[in-house]
This record gives sequence, C-alpha cells and structure tokens, in this order.
Amino acid sequence: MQTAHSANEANYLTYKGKYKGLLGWIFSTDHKRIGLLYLYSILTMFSVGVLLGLAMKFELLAPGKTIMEAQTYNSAFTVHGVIMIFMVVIPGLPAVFGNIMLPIMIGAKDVAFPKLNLLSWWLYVLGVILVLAALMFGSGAPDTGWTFYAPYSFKSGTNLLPAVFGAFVLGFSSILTGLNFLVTIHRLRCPGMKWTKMPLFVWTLYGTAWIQLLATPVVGITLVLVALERMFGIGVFDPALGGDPVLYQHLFWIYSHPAVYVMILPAMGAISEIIPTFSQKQIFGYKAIIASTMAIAFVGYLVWGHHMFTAGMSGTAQYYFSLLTFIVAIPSAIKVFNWISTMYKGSINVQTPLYWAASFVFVFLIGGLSGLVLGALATDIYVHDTAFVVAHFHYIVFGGTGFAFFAAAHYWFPKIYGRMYDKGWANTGWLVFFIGFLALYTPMFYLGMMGMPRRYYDYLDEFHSGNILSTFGSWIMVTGLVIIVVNLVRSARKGEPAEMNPWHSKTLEWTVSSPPPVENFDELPVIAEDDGPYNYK
Amino acid sequence: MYSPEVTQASNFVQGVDTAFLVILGISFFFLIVLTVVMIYFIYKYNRKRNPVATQIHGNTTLEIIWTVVPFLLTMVMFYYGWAGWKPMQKAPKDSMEITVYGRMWNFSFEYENGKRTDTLFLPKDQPIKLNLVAMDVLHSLYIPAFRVKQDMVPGMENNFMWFEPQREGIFELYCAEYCGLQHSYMYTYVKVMEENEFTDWLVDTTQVAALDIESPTATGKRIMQNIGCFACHSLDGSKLVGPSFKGIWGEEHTVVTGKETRQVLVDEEYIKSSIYDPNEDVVEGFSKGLMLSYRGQLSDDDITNIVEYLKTLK
Amino acid sequence: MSEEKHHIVPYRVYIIVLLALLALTFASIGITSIELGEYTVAGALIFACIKSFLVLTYFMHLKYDKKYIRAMVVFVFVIFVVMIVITFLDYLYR
Amino acid sequence: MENNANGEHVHYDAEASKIGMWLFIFTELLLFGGLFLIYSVYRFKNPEAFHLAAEELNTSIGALNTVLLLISSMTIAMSTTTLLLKKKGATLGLLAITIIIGIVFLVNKYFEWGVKFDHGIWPGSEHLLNDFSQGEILFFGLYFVMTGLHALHIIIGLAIIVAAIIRIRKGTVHENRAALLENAGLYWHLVDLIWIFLFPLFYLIT
Ligand code: HEA
Ligand code: HEA
Ligand code: HEC
Ligand code: CUA
Ligand SMILES: [Cu+2]
Repeated sequence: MQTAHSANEANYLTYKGKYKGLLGWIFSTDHKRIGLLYLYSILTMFSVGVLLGLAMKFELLAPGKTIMEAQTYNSAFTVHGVIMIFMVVIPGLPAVFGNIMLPIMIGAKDVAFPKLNLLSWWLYVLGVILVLAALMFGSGAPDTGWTFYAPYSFKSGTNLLPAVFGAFVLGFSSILTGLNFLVTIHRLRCPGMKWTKMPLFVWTLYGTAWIQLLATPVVGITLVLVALERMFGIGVFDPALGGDPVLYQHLFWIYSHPAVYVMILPAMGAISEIIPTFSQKQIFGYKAIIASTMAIAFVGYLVWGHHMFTAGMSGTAQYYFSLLTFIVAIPSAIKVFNWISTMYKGSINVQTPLYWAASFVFVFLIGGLSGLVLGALATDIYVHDTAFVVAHFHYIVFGGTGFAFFAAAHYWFPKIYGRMYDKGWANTGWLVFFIGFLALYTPMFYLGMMGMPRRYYDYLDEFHSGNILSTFGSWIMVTGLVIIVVNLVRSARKGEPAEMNPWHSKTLEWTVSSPPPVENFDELPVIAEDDGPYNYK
Repeated sequence: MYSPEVTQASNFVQGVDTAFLVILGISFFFLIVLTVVMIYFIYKYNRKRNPVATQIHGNTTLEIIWTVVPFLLTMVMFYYGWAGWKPMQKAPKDSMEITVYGRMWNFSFEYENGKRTDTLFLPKDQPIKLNLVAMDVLHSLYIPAFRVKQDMVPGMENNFMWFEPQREGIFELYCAEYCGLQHSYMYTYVKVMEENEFTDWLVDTTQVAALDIESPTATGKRIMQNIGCFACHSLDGSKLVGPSFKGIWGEEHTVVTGKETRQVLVDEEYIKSSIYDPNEDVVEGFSKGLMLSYRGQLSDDDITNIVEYLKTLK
Repeated sequence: MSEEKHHIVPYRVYIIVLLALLALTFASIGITSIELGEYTVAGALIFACIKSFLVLTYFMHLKYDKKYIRAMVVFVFVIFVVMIVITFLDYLYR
Repeated sequence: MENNANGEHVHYDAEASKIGMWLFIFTELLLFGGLFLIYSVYRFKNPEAFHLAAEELNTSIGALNTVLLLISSMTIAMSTTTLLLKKKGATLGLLAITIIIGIVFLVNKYFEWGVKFDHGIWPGSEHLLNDFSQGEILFFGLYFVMTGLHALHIIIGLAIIVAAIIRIRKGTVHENRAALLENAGLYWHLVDLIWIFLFPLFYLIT
C-alpha cells in the first residue's frame, strides 16, 4: 500500500509477512493494520452515507417532489441512519484509533486476541455486505427508519431481513472488539502502568467496551425477534397477536441509548488527549474525568426511556426517565469544564487538531444542551420526532463524534503514516467544514421549534426558507470534507516525513518511531513511579 | 409554532413555553460563557504570549462546585419540564370525548353523536379528550399550536390525549411518528370555533338530511373521503399503494388467494370482501397486510353506497 | 504468567453441590405444585436463584477465582435486574 | 500471529482467556436477558393465559432435562479436576458422558417439540392463531424462541467440548494449559444456568 518509505527498519506499513500485497493486509492480525482496514472500510461506508444525506437535503430543497419519490426518500433516511450509526460512528473511533493506538498507549505488543480482532473486522465486512444486499436485491431497500419500530417493520414490503441480520452481525463485531479491548486493558498493561496512569483515551475505551459488551446483545436479540416475527409470526411484538409495540421500543432503546455513549465516549477520550498535548500542560482533574467516564457509561444504561416520552409509557416511567436523563448530563458537563480549565495557563500551540478540538467543544455544547431540551418532559412532548431532534443528534453525533474523529485523525496522522500533512490546507478545510456544519444543522433547530416533523418527504410552504439554508449548508460542508480528505490522502503518500513526536506529547505512542515498528516496542516500556501520561514539566 | 398569532392556543402553551424559556436561558448562558472563556484562553495563553505552561493538576473545590451547580440547575430544568407536563396526564371529567382513528395515511374523527369527519372541529374553551385508536401501525397525533403530541399505538388501551383549545382559528395537525410511504402527507387541520357555532355544526341536520336525499353515489364518495380510502387508491388510474378505482366495476382482476392465483369479477360481493377481509384475496402486484379490515367501521349500508359510487368510475 | 496455580476442587465438593442442586430442583417442583397463588412465581424464582448461585460459585469456580471476576458477575446481574425494574416502572403503573 | 516479525507464538495467558470467556458469557446472559425481560412483561400482562398455556407443557420431560443438565454440569466440572490431576483417561470419559447427556437432552427436546407440532402448535400455526388467546400465543412464541435458542447453545457447547476432547487427545490441552477445557466448562455451565431459569418459568408456574 505504502510505496516509498525511507525508514531503514521495517515498520508496520512496509512489513512483508506470509502474504503479499492486499492479502498481507486482510489476513494481517497486526492491530495497526486492522485499524487501517477499519479506517478504509468505514470511510467507504461513510461516503455512501454522506451521499445519501446530500440526496435527502437536495430533495428537501423545495416542497413537493424535487429529485426522488417518497419511497426512495424513506429508504434513503433508513439506509443513511443504519450506515451512519451501525457502520460509521459506533465502530468509528474505537475500531480505528482504538485498534491502532490502544496497545501502544498501554505499552503492549498487540491486543489480547489478535485473531479475534481480525475476525471482528471480517464480521464487520460481512455485516456491511448483508446490508448492502438488502439494498440491491429483492423487493427494495428497507424503509422503516433506523429504529425498525414494530409493527411497521413487520408490515413493510421491503427487503428487511438481510438488513436486520446485517445489523445483528455488525453488533456481534462490535461486541468482539469490546471484549478484546477489555481483556487487553486488564492483562496487557506494561509494568508500572497502573490504572491511574492510563491515558484517558484508554479509559474511555474501557468504559465504551463495557457498554458494547452489555448493551449490544439486547438489541441483537430484539432484531432476531423482528426477523422471526417476519418469518414465522411468533407474535412477540405484533399487536394483532397480543404483542406490545412499546415493549419493542424499550428493548431497542435499552441498547441504542447506551450506544450513543459508545459513540461519544471515545470521542471525549481523544479530546482529552489533544487538549493537554497542545496546551503542554497536565490535564485538569484527571480522576474527575475518569469518574465521569465511568459514570456516563453506567448511568447511560438507565435513561433509555427518554426516547419514548410520547410512546404511551406510564407517567411514573416518564417522570423517572426524565430525572435520570438530567443526571447523565452532569458528567458530560464535568468533562467540558475540565477541558477548558486545562487550557488555563497553558502554553497553547494552535494547530489543526486543536482547531478541531475547540470546535468539538463548541458543537458538543450545542448538541448536549439541546439534549436537555429533549430530556425535559414538557418540551420533549413538543419537539419529539421533529427536526429539532434531527438537529440535536447531528450536532452531537456528527458534531461530537465526527469532529473528534477529524481531530484524532489530524493528531495521530503523523504517527500512523509517518508523514506530515499540509497544515494550511488542513486549516482551510476545517474552516469551510465548520461553517457548512453550522449552516446545515442550525436551521433544523428552528424548523423543529416551528413544528416540522422528521422523516418528512414533503413539507408545507411555511418551512421552506429554513430548508433552503440547510441545503446550502450541506453543499458548503461537503466542499470542506473534500478539501480535508484530499489533503490527507495526498499527504499520506507525499507529505514531509514526520518526526517521532511532532506535538511533544507524553503518551507512549509518541515514544516509538513514526510509523510504529511491527512489534511496537523492542522491549516493553516500564513506567516509573513519577511518570504519567500527562507529566509535562 | 412560535409565531405570536398562535400563542395561547391551548391551556398547555404556557407551561411548555415557560419550560422552553428556562432551559434555553440556562443553555445559552453556558454556551456563551464557556465558548468565550475557551477562546479567551486560547488567545491569552497562546504559545507566543505564554511560552511556559504552569502545571496545575486539578482542584477539588472547583470539581465539587461544577458538579453541584449544574446538578441544581438540571433539577430546576427538570422541575419546569415536569410542571408543564403534569397537567397533560389526566383529562378532566367533563371533557368532550372524540375518538380518533389513525390509519395509513389519514386521520378520522368520530364525535359522540356518531358524526365522522376528516378535519378536527372543536369548540373553544371546552376540555377535549381524544381517544386514540391506531388501526394498523404506529402514528402520532401532533398539534404544534397546542403543544401536544401522543403516539397512537395499535392495541393499546387507554390511549388518549387531552387539551382545551383557547383560541379560534385553524391549526395544523400532523402525524409525527413514521408510518410508511405517505407519512409526510398524513396531516390535516384543526378548526376551533365558538361554542355555539360548534354546537350548530355538530347537530347540523341539514347535512344529514342532505345525505338521505342525495344519491347513494355521493354518499359513497363522502364516506370514502372521510375514512380515507383515497390515501391509497386513486381515481385517475395511477397506481398508489393500492390499485386504482378507475373503471374497477365489472373488470376481471387477478388475485392471489392463499397460494393460488385466480381470476375474479369485481362485483358487489368481491368489493365487500375486499373491504371486510382485504387480505383474503390480494390483488396481484400489491402487498398483503397494507389494507386492513374495515369491519366494525363501515356498515353494510355504507358499503352499498360505496359500491354505487365505484360503479360510476368509468 | 504461564505457571498459574490452579485450585484443584475435590470431587466431593462437586458431588455435594450436585446433590444440593437436585434436591432444590425437586423442592421447587414440589412447592409449585401446591397452590400458592402469586407466590408460586416468587418461590420458583428464589429456588432458581439459589441454584444459579451454587452453579456460579462452585461449578464455575467463582469461589476460587480472583475477586474482580466475582465483582464483574455481580455487576452484570445488577445491571440486568435494574433493567427489569426500570421497565416495570412503565408496566406497573400503566 | 503469522505476521509477527519474530514468529513467536502468543504467550499463553490462562487468565486472559478466562476473562475473555467470562465477558463472552456476560453478553450471552444479556442476550437471554432481553428475552427474560420480554417474558416477564408479557407474563405480567397475561397472568391467566400464561398459567393456562404452561399446563400444555410436560413437566416430567422438563424435570428430566433439568436433572440431566445438572448432572452433565457436574461431569464437566469434574473433568477439569481430573485433567489437573493428570488423569487423561478419566477426563476424556467424563467429557464423553457430558456429550452423551447433551445429546439426550436434545433428543428429549426434539420429542417435546414434536408433540407440540402434532397438536398443531407452532409459531403462526392455524390452530394457535384461531383457538388460543393472545396471551397463549405469546407464551408459545416465547417458548419456542427461548428453548430453541437454548438448544442452539447446547449445540455450540457440544462443539466446544468436542474441540476440547480433540485437543486433549492431541496433547495440546494438558494440566499446564487447561484454559480451553475450563472455558468449555464455563460455557456449558452457562447453558445450565439459563435452563435453571427457563425450567421454572415455562414448566413449573402453572
Ligand atoms: C453521540 C451521541 C449522543 C449523545 C452523546 C447524546 C447526548 C444526550 N442526549 Fe441525545 N440523541 C442521540 C445521540 C446522542 N445524544 C441520537 C442519535 C438521538 C435520536 C435517535 C432517533 O430518534 O433517531 C438522540 C435523541 C435524544 C432524545 C430523544 C428525543 C426524542 O426523540 O424526543 C433525548 C431526550 O432526552 C436526548 C437527550 C440527550 C441528553 C440529555 C444527552 C446528554 O448526554 C448531553 C450532555 C451534555 C451536555 C449537557 C453539554 C455539556 C454541559 C455543560 C457545558 C454544562 C452545563 C450543563 C448543565 C447546567 C447541565 N437525546
Ligand atoms: C454519524 C451519524 C450521521 C452523520 C455523519 C450524518 C450526516 C448527514 N446527515 Fe444524517 N442522520 C443520521 C446520522 C447521521 N447523519 C441518523 C441516525 C438519522 C436518522 C435516520 C432515521 O430517521 O431513521 C439521520 C437523518 C438525517 C436526515 C433526516 C431525515 C428526515 O427525518 O427526514 C437528514 C436530512 O437532511 C440528514 C442529513 C444528513 C446530511 C446532509 C449528512 C452529511 O451529508 C453531512 C456530510 C458529512 C460530512 C461532510 C463529514 C462528517 C464527518 C464525520 C462524521 C467523521 C467521519 C468519521 C469516521 C470516518 C469514523 N440526516
Ligand atoms: C393503507 C392503504 C389502503 C387503504 C387506506 C385502503 N386500501 Fe384498499 N387496498 C389496498 C391495497 C394495498 C390493496 C391491494 C391488496 C389487497 O387486495 O389486499 C387494496 C385493495 C382494495 C380493493 C380491491 C381492488 C381491486 O382492484 O381488486 C378494494 C375494492 C379496496 N381496496 C377498497 C378500499 C376501500 C373502500 C377503502 C376505504 C374504506 C380502502 N380500500 C382503503 C390498500 C388500502
Ligand atoms: Cu401516520 Cu406517520
Ligand atoms: Cu438517548
């Protein structure tokens, strides 16, 4: 894959093993190569998702039919949601940067079960193929929304089975990644790497892995039941046979709410690495951030019902879920405060990753605070299932996870490829992207407050102006994306060779050469008593 | 919707809007302060101005403060959210009850005296309780101006919502839960009238009388409009979710019964069975399970009228 | 790390546990055949819980394993119970 | 590990594979956990119907299967002890017994389901849909899904045990490298654990 590389000893990119060429990648059990496999496959799926997003926005440019039929639109947001959630942001940071960096950051040579790691990627690919098969063959792409709500998901005439099954396989892949990380963190920390010396990114991966492990099987079995319902009519969620559609929603959100923390926790971890590095300063409140990570992971299990305030739950349950939703917001607040305090009296080196990190904090604030509007009972009744929710989760999923992903990509890029990107283009890309983002999603808050329901193919004239702005925003943003990606791809091949530690960071991955050698460390590192991941002197 | 003309359209507007203001107020405060502080730090402690960082490990007092203060604030927000929502839970005893049927993809409203409409007509200043009945899949009844929304769940008992309209006018009513192909067309209007105007409308016998003298054809068409057949069946030959009604009478249709395919003649009996047991004979090229039985909603007389109307569609 | 020391559980322990499990099984069949009304469910579940406790501690060696594994198992069961309790906040008060 | 430069095997870490197995068991527990959640909700909503439907099930077969699984759990637990005491023959014998019991369990299950099918009860069958109440339909839906999934786990468990037997005979699993056998044991106990709850919930609460 990598051609010209001047490093004299073999690094993981140039190393030649039993297999040659492409096979040397797709059969490699090296965690770094697997990480890159994930990166490329996730980016491929991501572009499909983006194209669908753009198509939807184009359709909404004007009321009535613009470019597609209602059926196409309904399939578009379903497939867009499934791809973005199950194939992009859930595996995103853990499977890409977690895989590449986690073992190095804790001073290990690989993850605990390298073969299982490769299997996870293969399962990911299998899941992707199954979902794509649902699009191309049979009776049309699924049109149920990514939530597969019963009973419509039994009624829809579209090709749902492979999609549901694909989502199940993707869930399994995610479970195996989580399991692998947990064992790795428990067993393979290098000597002296106590729990309280682990980098925060590793801590967030640890919390994330628990969620993946314990929440995913619930949605797994739920999806299996939907499939069985469609095949045999077992009646479990079918109101005609006595089933309760609301119970389906409970089970779905028991997983899918914790899943949103699977998306955001590693993102927060990446930000917790970047801010101290570019401030050249000890992270503020290391233990508080760890505690908040674990608190989010745990309390996140208890609040799923806030997606169901209008679903017909009992008043008691609504009261309770709303209350806990507010509790889960507090650890996130703690993190934000600690990040900002870390910058206080730092020596801030303003580089591309810091732009991304700072804009992450900004969009995460908007996304998170709008989550509070949704968590309150009275206001959620009003804006539930409107464009407001769509704005909330794009701000936080894609503003949060997406921005953190780009922050991490620009931060670790020199380590991963051993080359530096063009900083000017990287900053330009960020700026265009950021402006586009604001223009794309801010109007949706307004539209939601005006009462425009989501998943609407067509809308009344009164919502026109907001939608025009939003569609323009999508075009600006995609321009930014193209700049960023082109810059990174070019730099990965032709950029200046990068130093070992260009940002003067203190975590272990910066103590190995760029790109890292095959075995990561010749000799396992030993962490001294007064050493630590953020010990800037 | 937040335009000044429609404020106070129902008794819940006040509570919901207060919650909005409180939460948005706190949110904007934090958003602005934190963003400004962050940008200021990046500027002030820039490497050029501050070449050496001062190492600070943390501060327990601060940690406690910024745990407790947001906690208290969230409880305030929770309180307002709760206060605006609480009254929605229980309908007053003297509410006027209206049954709402939601099906793919239209609403119909049935009043206590049996009158059925496809638009919701309401008297001002009178508590209204809507009993929600979903015929096929989930729908959600959403009237933004009244700040109310409730999912309509098939098979659920005691599925209701209530409110008291407090302003005359015409408001939008949407289906807010995704329900398939024409979800975005599943909307209608609410018309709020003065009490006596409404009573006149409700007992308006001229319409009922007109029904009797009018031809069954016209009656059939009205019934079909009110109950929403045209969401799925067109009159002009175009294929929607179901087959078009154009020229349907007396045609030979290919249907699938169980596993076998056979030809049927569209006659009175076939139409009746198509309405009562739509999934017995499924027209070739269409999916089973979309059209659901109207047994209990349409009487035999209604169907006779529908048939008369269908006969005229050449 | 390869020379972990195993706790070798004597056969006797296994046999006693099996006998206890069988006894509990028959006891629970016995107790549910009496009409206890609502308590039947509770009774049967209590027996099942005791049985699973035995299986976990002895057959699955939790008693002899490191503490944190035990903590994890407890944590998982707690999460599961909490999940059920919360769901019932809906169904009990509907 | 083919790609590791020094070509050395991953070092053997029994603790790691044990945690790995436990974590896997946790996901399995929650997989069934979801079903138990559904069961408890529907039972709560349809107490009479569940009561009635449970009478259709044959408590004796259920009890027999419980006893079988418990015994097999003991035999596989003992096989670790024998392995550590270096009694390879006894280990293989105990594992063989476990497998036989597992198969007998499946045969019983086969007949039990067969009887239901003969009575015209299977998911979506005419008889079930026309002559039973909604609660009973739910009961049987859950019954088939949960016992079916459990049977699937028995089959997987059997496969793991067979793998352990092969490895023991080849000598790659021995007293110093017992992880595979221990994990097979853990998995088999999980299957037992789930049955311990399935049995009272479906057969006893009548
Ligand atoms: C990365 C994913 C992610 C994250 C992290 C969150 C975080 C939060 N979400 Fe979001 N959410 C989604 C992804 C996410 N969400 C998705 C995908 C949906 C839609 C699913 C669908 O229907 O398709 C959704 C929907 C959703 C709903 C349902 C809306 C509806 O359908 O009606 C609700 C309701 O409560 C909600 C609330 C919250 C809250 C309170 C948080 C909190 O965790 C946020 C906490 C953060 C902050 C609060 C900001 C930082 C705090 C401060 C700066 C201090 C000041 C704060 C205080 C004073 C408290 N979200
Ligand atoms: C991660 C999640 C994610 C992302 C990135 C996006 C990206 C986009 N989304 Fe999103 N969207 C969802 C998740 C996401 N969406 C979900 C869950 C739904 C609900 C579906 C449902 O209702 O069932 C939804 C629904 C949804 C709708 C609403 C449909 C409706 O209710 O009617 C619309 C409308 O225009 C829309 C538009 C867009 C556009 C224009 C983009 C994009 O084109 C924007 C372009 C993006 C970029 C230029 C780059 C972003 C970069 C990153 C995210 C980092 C990359 C990370 C890795 C590679 C790991 N989306
Ligand atoms: C949700 C969509 C939907 C609604 C609403 C609906 N139908 Fe249908 N209808 C269908 C579909 C799909 C078919 C074809 C499959 C079948 O026969 O069941 C169909 C078939 C029919 C047929 C047979 C047509 C033929 O060409 O043989 C008749 C007659 C009919 N419907 C009448 C009605 C009447 C009258 C109403 C209103 C009272 C109505 N339908 C409402 C979806 C709908
Ligand atoms: Cu009905 Cu959406
Ligand atoms: Cu949530």
